[in-house]
Amino acid sequence: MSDKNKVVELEDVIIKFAGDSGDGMQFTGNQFSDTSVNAGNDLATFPDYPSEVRAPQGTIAGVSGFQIHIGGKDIHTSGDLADVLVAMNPAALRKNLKWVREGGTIIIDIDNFDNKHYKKAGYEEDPLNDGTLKGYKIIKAPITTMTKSSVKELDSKVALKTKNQFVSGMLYFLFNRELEQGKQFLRQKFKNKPKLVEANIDVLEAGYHYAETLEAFETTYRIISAEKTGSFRNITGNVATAWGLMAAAEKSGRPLFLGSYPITPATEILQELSSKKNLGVKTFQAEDEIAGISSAIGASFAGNFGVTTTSGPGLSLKSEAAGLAVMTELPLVIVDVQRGGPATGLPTKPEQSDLLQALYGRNGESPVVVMSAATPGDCFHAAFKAGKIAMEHMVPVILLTDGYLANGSELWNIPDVDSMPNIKPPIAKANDEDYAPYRRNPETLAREWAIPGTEGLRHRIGGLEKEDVSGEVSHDALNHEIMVKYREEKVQRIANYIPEQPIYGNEDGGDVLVVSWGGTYGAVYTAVSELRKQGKDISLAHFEYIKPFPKNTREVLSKFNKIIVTEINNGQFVNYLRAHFPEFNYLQYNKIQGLPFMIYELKDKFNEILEEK
Amino acid sequence: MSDKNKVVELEDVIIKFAGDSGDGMQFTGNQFSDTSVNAGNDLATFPDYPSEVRAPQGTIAGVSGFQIHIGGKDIHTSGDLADVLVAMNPAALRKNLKWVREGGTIIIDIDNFDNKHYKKAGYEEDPLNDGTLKGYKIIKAPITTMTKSSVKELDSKVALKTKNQFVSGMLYFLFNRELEQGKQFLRQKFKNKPKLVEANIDVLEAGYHYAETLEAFETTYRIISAEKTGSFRNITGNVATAWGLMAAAEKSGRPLFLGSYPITPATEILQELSSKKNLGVKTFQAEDEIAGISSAIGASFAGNFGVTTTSGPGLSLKSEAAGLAVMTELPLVIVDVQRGGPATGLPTKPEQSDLLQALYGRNGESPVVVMSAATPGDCFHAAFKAGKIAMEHMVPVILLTDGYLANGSELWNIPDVDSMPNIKPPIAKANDEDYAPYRRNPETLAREWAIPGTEGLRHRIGGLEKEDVSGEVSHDALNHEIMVKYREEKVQRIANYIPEQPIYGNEDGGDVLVVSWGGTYGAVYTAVSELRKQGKDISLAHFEYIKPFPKNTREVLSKFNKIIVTEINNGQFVNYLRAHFPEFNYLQYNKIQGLPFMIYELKDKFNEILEEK
Amino acid sequence: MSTTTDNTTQELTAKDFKTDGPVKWCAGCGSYSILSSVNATLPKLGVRKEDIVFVSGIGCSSRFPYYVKTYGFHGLHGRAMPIASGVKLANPELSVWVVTGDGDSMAIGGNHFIHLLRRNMDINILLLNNKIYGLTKGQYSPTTPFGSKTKTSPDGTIEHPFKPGELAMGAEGTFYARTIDTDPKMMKEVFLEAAKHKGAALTEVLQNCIIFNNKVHQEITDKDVKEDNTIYLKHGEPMIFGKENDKGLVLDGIKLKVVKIGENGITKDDILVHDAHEPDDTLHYMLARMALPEFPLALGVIRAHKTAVYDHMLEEQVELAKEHSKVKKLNDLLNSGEIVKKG
Amino acid sequence: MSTTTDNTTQELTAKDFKTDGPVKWCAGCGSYSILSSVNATLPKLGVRKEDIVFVSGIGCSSRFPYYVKTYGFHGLHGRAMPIASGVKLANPELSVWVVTGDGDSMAIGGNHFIHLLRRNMDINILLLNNKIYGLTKGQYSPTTPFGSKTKTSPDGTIEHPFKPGELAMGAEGTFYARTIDTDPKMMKEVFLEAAKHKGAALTEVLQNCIIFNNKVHQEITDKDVKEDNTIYLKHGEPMIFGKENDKGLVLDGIKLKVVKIGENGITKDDILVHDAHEPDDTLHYMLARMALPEFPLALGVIRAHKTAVYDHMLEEQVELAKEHSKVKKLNDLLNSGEIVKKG
Ligand SMILES: Cc1ncc(C[n+]2csc(CCOP(=O)(O)OP(=O)(O)O)c2C)c(N)n1
Ligand SMILES: Cc1ncc(C[n+]2csc(CCOP(=O)(O)OP(=O)(O)O)c2C)c(N)n1
Ligand code: SF4
Ligand code: SF4
Ligand SMILES: [Mg+2]
Ligand SMILES: [Mg+2]
Repeated sequence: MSDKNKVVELEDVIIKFAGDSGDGMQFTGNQFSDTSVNAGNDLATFPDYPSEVRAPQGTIAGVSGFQIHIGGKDIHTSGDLADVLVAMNPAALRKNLKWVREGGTIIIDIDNFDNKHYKKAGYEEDPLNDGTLKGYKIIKAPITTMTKSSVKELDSKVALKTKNQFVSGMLYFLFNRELEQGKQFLRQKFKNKPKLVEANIDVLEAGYHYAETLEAFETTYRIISAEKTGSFRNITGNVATAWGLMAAAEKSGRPLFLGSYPITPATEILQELSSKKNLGVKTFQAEDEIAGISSAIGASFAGNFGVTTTSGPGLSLKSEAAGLAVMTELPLVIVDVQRGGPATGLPTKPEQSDLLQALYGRNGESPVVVMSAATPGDCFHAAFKAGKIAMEHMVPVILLTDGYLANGSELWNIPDVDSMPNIKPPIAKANDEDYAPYRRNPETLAREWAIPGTEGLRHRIGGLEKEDVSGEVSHDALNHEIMVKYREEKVQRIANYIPEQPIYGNEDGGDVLVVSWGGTYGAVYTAVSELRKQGKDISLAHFEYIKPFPKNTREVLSKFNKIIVTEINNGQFVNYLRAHFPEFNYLQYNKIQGLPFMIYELKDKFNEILEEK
Repeated sequence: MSDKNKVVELEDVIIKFAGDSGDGMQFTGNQFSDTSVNAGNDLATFPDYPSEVRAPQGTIAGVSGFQIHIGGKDIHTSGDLADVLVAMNPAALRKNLKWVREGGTIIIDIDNFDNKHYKKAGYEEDPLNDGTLKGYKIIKAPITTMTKSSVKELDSKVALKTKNQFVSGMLYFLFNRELEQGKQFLRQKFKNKPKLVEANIDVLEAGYHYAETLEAFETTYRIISAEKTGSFRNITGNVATAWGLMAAAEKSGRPLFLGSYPITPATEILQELSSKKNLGVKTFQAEDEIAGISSAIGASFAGNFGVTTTSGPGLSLKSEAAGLAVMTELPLVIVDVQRGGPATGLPTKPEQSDLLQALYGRNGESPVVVMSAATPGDCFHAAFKAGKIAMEHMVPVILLTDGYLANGSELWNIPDVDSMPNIKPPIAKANDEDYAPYRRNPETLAREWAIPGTEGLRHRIGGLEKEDVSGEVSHDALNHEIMVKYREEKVQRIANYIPEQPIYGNEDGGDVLVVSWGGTYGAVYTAVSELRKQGKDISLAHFEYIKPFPKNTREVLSKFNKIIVTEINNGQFVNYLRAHFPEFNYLQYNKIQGLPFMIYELKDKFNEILEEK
Repeated sequence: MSTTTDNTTQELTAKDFKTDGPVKWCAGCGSYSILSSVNATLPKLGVRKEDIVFVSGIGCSSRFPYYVKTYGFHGLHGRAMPIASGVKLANPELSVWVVTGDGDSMAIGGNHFIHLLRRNMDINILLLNNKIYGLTKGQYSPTTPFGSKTKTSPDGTIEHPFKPGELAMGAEGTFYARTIDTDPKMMKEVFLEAAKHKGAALTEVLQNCIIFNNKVHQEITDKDVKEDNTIYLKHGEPMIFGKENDKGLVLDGIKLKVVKIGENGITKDDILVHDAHEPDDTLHYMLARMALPEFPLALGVIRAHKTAVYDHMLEEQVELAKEHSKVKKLNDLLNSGEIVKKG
Repeated sequence: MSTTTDNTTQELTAKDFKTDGPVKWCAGCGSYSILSSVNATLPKLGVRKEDIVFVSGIGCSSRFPYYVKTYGFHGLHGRAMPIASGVKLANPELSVWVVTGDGDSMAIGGNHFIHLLRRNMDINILLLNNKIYGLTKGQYSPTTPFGSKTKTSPDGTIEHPFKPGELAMGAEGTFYARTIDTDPKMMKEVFLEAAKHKGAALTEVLQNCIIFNNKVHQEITDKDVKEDNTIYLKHGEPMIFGKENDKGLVLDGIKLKVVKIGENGITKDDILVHDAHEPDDTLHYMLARMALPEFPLALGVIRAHKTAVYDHMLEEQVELAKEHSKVKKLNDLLNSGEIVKKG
């Protein structure tokens, strides 16, 4: 490392890598994340890629991005505006410029900044000379040329695929990272391809040395490391969900069965679990979503922990069978990784618009438990809790995550599975002479789980209304009313087994209460906590449990002058609150753009409300 | 007619026919209905049959019933408690006794009242002698024996099938009906089977003469005829729905296409329309519900009036495709004939528990129009209006009826189709150079219907988010927000095209407002109007339009001291009202028994509320 | 099917599988005799009674699980097969039976049907084919004969019906048998063969719906024509049929032909011998498609080909993975790969 | 397909069907050449350009309608066929095309696929079979070869794949052709044949997914083996193939066999002649199932059998009913039957 340079310490930094789908920006992003974790930083990341597998090169639609937020303090989101943007071509620049903070650094591959590329990107003028970039620090690096010349021996197509390592090299220098870690990452990724390792390392070094000699980089940075203690790893929401489900299986002694059909952005959960046969996980890639959930219900009937994973359109298709799980009172977890709707909608964009479908999207009176996860790492805990509730209360649980959580990652404090709570499903005992399929635990109202293969418990269940206790098919009028109420009450009683709703901020109440749920947590929490640091009277109630509500919900809401409900949809949770706690007045802040909240947007809105009298 | 008997005039009478599934009670009920219509009575009927095709003979599960309410004044329901019960066997008696009014007449086939039949029916004692029937007037007729002896020439199996005509004959006498009308009905039904006609007529006459000579029938009755003027016919809700859809097709000039999959209690709509090819109706019995709705969407795209019909579980399956209709902004009517849920639930019982699914059961922000029908005959008008809205506003409409409306019938004032309003869909003009798939009418916000085959309008639509005006696929953030709001606003603006919410009773407000929707109308209206006759301060707002609300809804609700919302579910509409008009306090009255409201239950409840201070 | 044997179960009889409650099919429904044949077959499986599971969809036929005293699941319309797949994969030791109708399996459930067959899961499917929707009272089904007038086809259907056996083979099915509700002896023989088959075993049972489609099978059930109109195929036996046992099937090029033994010099030895185990299904496909009046309807086990079974392979993959992996508990996984310890 | 002809359309060219916007498949995707072959075929249909409708589901292949300048409907995953059915039944004059993938048509859409085929609606289906889920980035599909390692089958799939042609015939399909993205000439010939077929025409196009399943078809596309590994079947022509045009197919009992002309006394006349129009599909079924290494893969129109078409029959029933009924308007219906007039 050159010591003629000044090294500045940073609390945190936001870097966005952007280029064509083929430019390897996701790879570089992941490489930088890994290295940052090893360097002891806290971090959160978010990839942002086109919905086409490979959209046309050089166009806006084809830009693939990866944002990473690294720092020493608690990092809760992948960040609002980037401090550093890497733009491999004009389209990447054009698409992302509005997401770079004033005064930020922009590294461009100058080799791609020509009229041909401008046209593809939709630039009418040369953005380098028309004032577009005023106020930014522009670093024009001949990335393509330099890459090619560092790996002359390779054919030029292959050579171009290593361009991203030139970028990595530059950033390793800029942020005073150890180059060895980058190399290690490459050796790991291309385990069986020593030639690729070599070429990539050559380019990585070339980038590093180029930056070292570059005057623009006279200042380099060191990001302070996080103060957290424990064991950590970088984890995405989908992987965390998969592992949380496995934790529930392990702690219940019930093998995990996943019946699923691929759909963006939920597919990785299926992919992750399909490689976990070593831990006894069975996955079944079904012919469609209906078969996915139906097989999970069948597996639950047979004594497995049945799970199905999907996104909005798939949840629609699962509606009828979800009702069957309600009627048969079997454990089932349905994970819905929400994306933009309606219909096929915006398949790769996050949204929180499946809430009402999760609550109400089934025929008849059909109550299920609805929960949400707050951060990528929290997906693990939420999935575990969903499994615990499903199995202990014999009930379907819908867990809502979203595309932002699913693909985003954060530094995650690895829990010790041994010290997690056990899960104790109400399994019926062999030859219990008093066994009746719809006999209920008087506290939880859960029926027992009588597993095929068990002696003396042969019985039949199904989707027709059941007689109380005996479980025989019944069309009796009063029985139906009793059973409808039991099913609802069973869900409501789960409130006795979940924590009270916490308030972050003024627990005794105050002026403004922000209410949120699900994947907006990071942004909302950060906004509220920054305003609190400024002395504002603002607090946060972030809901993990949606149905049933935590027992103290009414009390929490009653303690504040103003309630503002923030959601990435057109106001679903707020209407649900209105229906159940109509005595309060709710303000709402909604964004329906297939994008997460920016912290600054939230702060602006909250300040507005704080100032209103 | 013997004139030694006294003839008493009746305002109305409720008769229930009940017997084994094979006893022909539905047939007799229909025969009596037809005759009553011809006699100038108003009427309403309701069949009530087991969910098994033929449940075991002689058992409670196997009882098939048919209730008919005939009268001179406006008849709004098939009635609470029967004045006359025909019970062909002990099971029929046991199942229906609680639905006979005190002092009512019970006609039994004494031939079936023996220990064998008692056992099957679950009677431990002989009900004829243990006091069970105290307070009723019992007529013990040897129906089986007499029938057999009137048609000795027939083999006994065939003979037994005519038993129901013996019953008919008795009732024709009891109610001073013209026997010729009953004969005419038989000639019509067994058009090509003269032998059957003859045998049935013999038995009908035998029953009539038996009654004539019977002492128990010293008093006979004449039901006064209705004061309505116009042309009338007896119509069930499902047939009325089918015809209403045809009316919308005829008035719009767009051929009717129905894509559907059979499901109780909606199947008759498909059956009825499949026989209407003479009027250009095309029906497609699809392989499942998803294909049913998808084909209807395809047909709408191609310029037909696309419709799909189903019940709750089928609506679940149609969720995803309903969202496609929202996104593509094509006309579509989805008829949901509600039944008891959740899951397969109570397939033959009515319930109003699909409301929330209709409103919210789709992924993403996915607004549709939701309407309901009030009476069997109103199904015609509701279906017509649903078609008009769907085609003029380019929007999917969910029309909620239920099993009670669907199978029930009433005397229906035949409308003149020529004087019904025209339907004017916004069809795009050939070679319109300014045509853009998502260009909207500034008033309605409806886009135009550009029908394949039209020159100069080739375009592509689909389920991905669309760019405003151009209709190109768009992942743009702000565009998505705009389009989400457009879709919602388009539905809300329909409020400008529907009537204001009427109040039956005190239009300027008062003490109690009863709120109801859908198929409970007859019972709720009757209860309210009877109380009003007693001078009670009670009014009714029965909602036909659920989304959007009629414009004056808030005003209507604000005019009363107390609001009570009555529904055949666990409180779905009331929660929807709470979410949208949280400023009011709502009481609720719910019944979840797979049964319609009884008028007396409602009156009791309303009186209770009227008395509360 | 699962081969779990248990010595204590050897004395099971049909009674052990009879439920107490009433059976709610119409008097005269063909399903009754199917039920008794199934109940008579179950004790012969050598499986503990608590290891048997019946799964169904919705339809008259799908009420079956209520009448068999085993574990049972009355699912959703069309979804018996994926529910059964979940049951089987969760616990491959169970003997899993699906009972379904022609609408349940081939209308709404058509996709699950072809996928279960191609996956070759070790599940027995009894398809009660009455060529009509019974429970909903008489609409045409995917197997209703072309041109039939039903409640939803007042002018006659315009759909070419599926032939379940043909569809099964098109979907890579490994076992297909056809039998009929009027022949309990054959049913029992065929059900047992199906149960023994390792893999997905489809048995089509022609069933009479006395109410909505009475006599749809009469050409093959009427006493006087039955023997001439059907052929009971048995593995290893010549394809001979007829009242006089004098008719047989031979190949004429790649078409089947009915011949009379003793005429035109034809002897018994010229008649085709049935090989249900042949992997190539061409002949099975032809046999399954034979139709009156030219041909007799084929009954019995038409195809029974052994090949890799989904649930066996899954178990093997799981076992292998467990054996070879160092990750034995979730804690191992959580702490493998890129980890940083701090503090 | 619809036969609407319109004299003004005779000069249409492929350009008339090219859309302006960018085509968003990966560079090197096999779909590009399929698109140009389709665009080159459309002008030959003799159909007005506004009378053509392309319908698709979801998948890379299903983006097709955006790139053909006709009326188009990009539907839901798996639902192209019922949407297209609605379009066709609403207006049988339209020429309706479905473009679908192996997942779209045979995973989630499997049921609609078999039903459309059996109903024999006059719709053209182009099934782009890349044997993988492309759009969702590389999970196995129902046609993925047994044992393949994909993102969701890290230990190899344990599913027996469907063969689209075999499944189509099991479902009573009347037209089946197979072709390949590397052969534009053959594609154009086959697409035109499919378009001309009255009834449901299934054309399987083997398509290369360069990103997630590259070279899955290489055994039949590689220049040096292509001619020995495929046979292009043409109606009325002998089944001859091979680099030297010296191999042929003959029947050996009811099995197919590859022979060499000139060897063992085999002459050209011994070779089977392809009859795509034969109603009995046994031989078509065998041809569709031929697989390497024993047999060449059959390409071209394998089956094209004319029989009753659903949409034609429906139109006929409607016309007949209109003609014979006295009820001409809804008012007539409302006032027929049991009516009472009062007042
Ligand atoms: C989702 C759904 N759609 C439709 C129905 C209505 N339904 C019940 S059974 C049935 C058809 C039954 O036919 P089949 O499977 O042949 O059985 P069968 O009664 O003839 O034995 C239908 C359409 C339903 N219960 N659920
Ligand atoms: C209801 C629903 N389920 C799942 C998906 C996700 N999905 C989109 S395309 C696809 C598979 C595509 O495979 P294929 O049809 O073979 O098309 P290809 O991309 O290979 O051309 C899947 C699973 C979806 N969009 N909608
Ligand atoms: S309707 Fe038909 S299939 Fe159903 S129980 Fe009755 S006879 Fe059997
Ligand atoms: S992913 Fe495969 S199928 Fe999809 S566009 Fe790319 S190459 Fe074509
Ligand atoms: Mg059937
Ligand atoms: Mg594919």
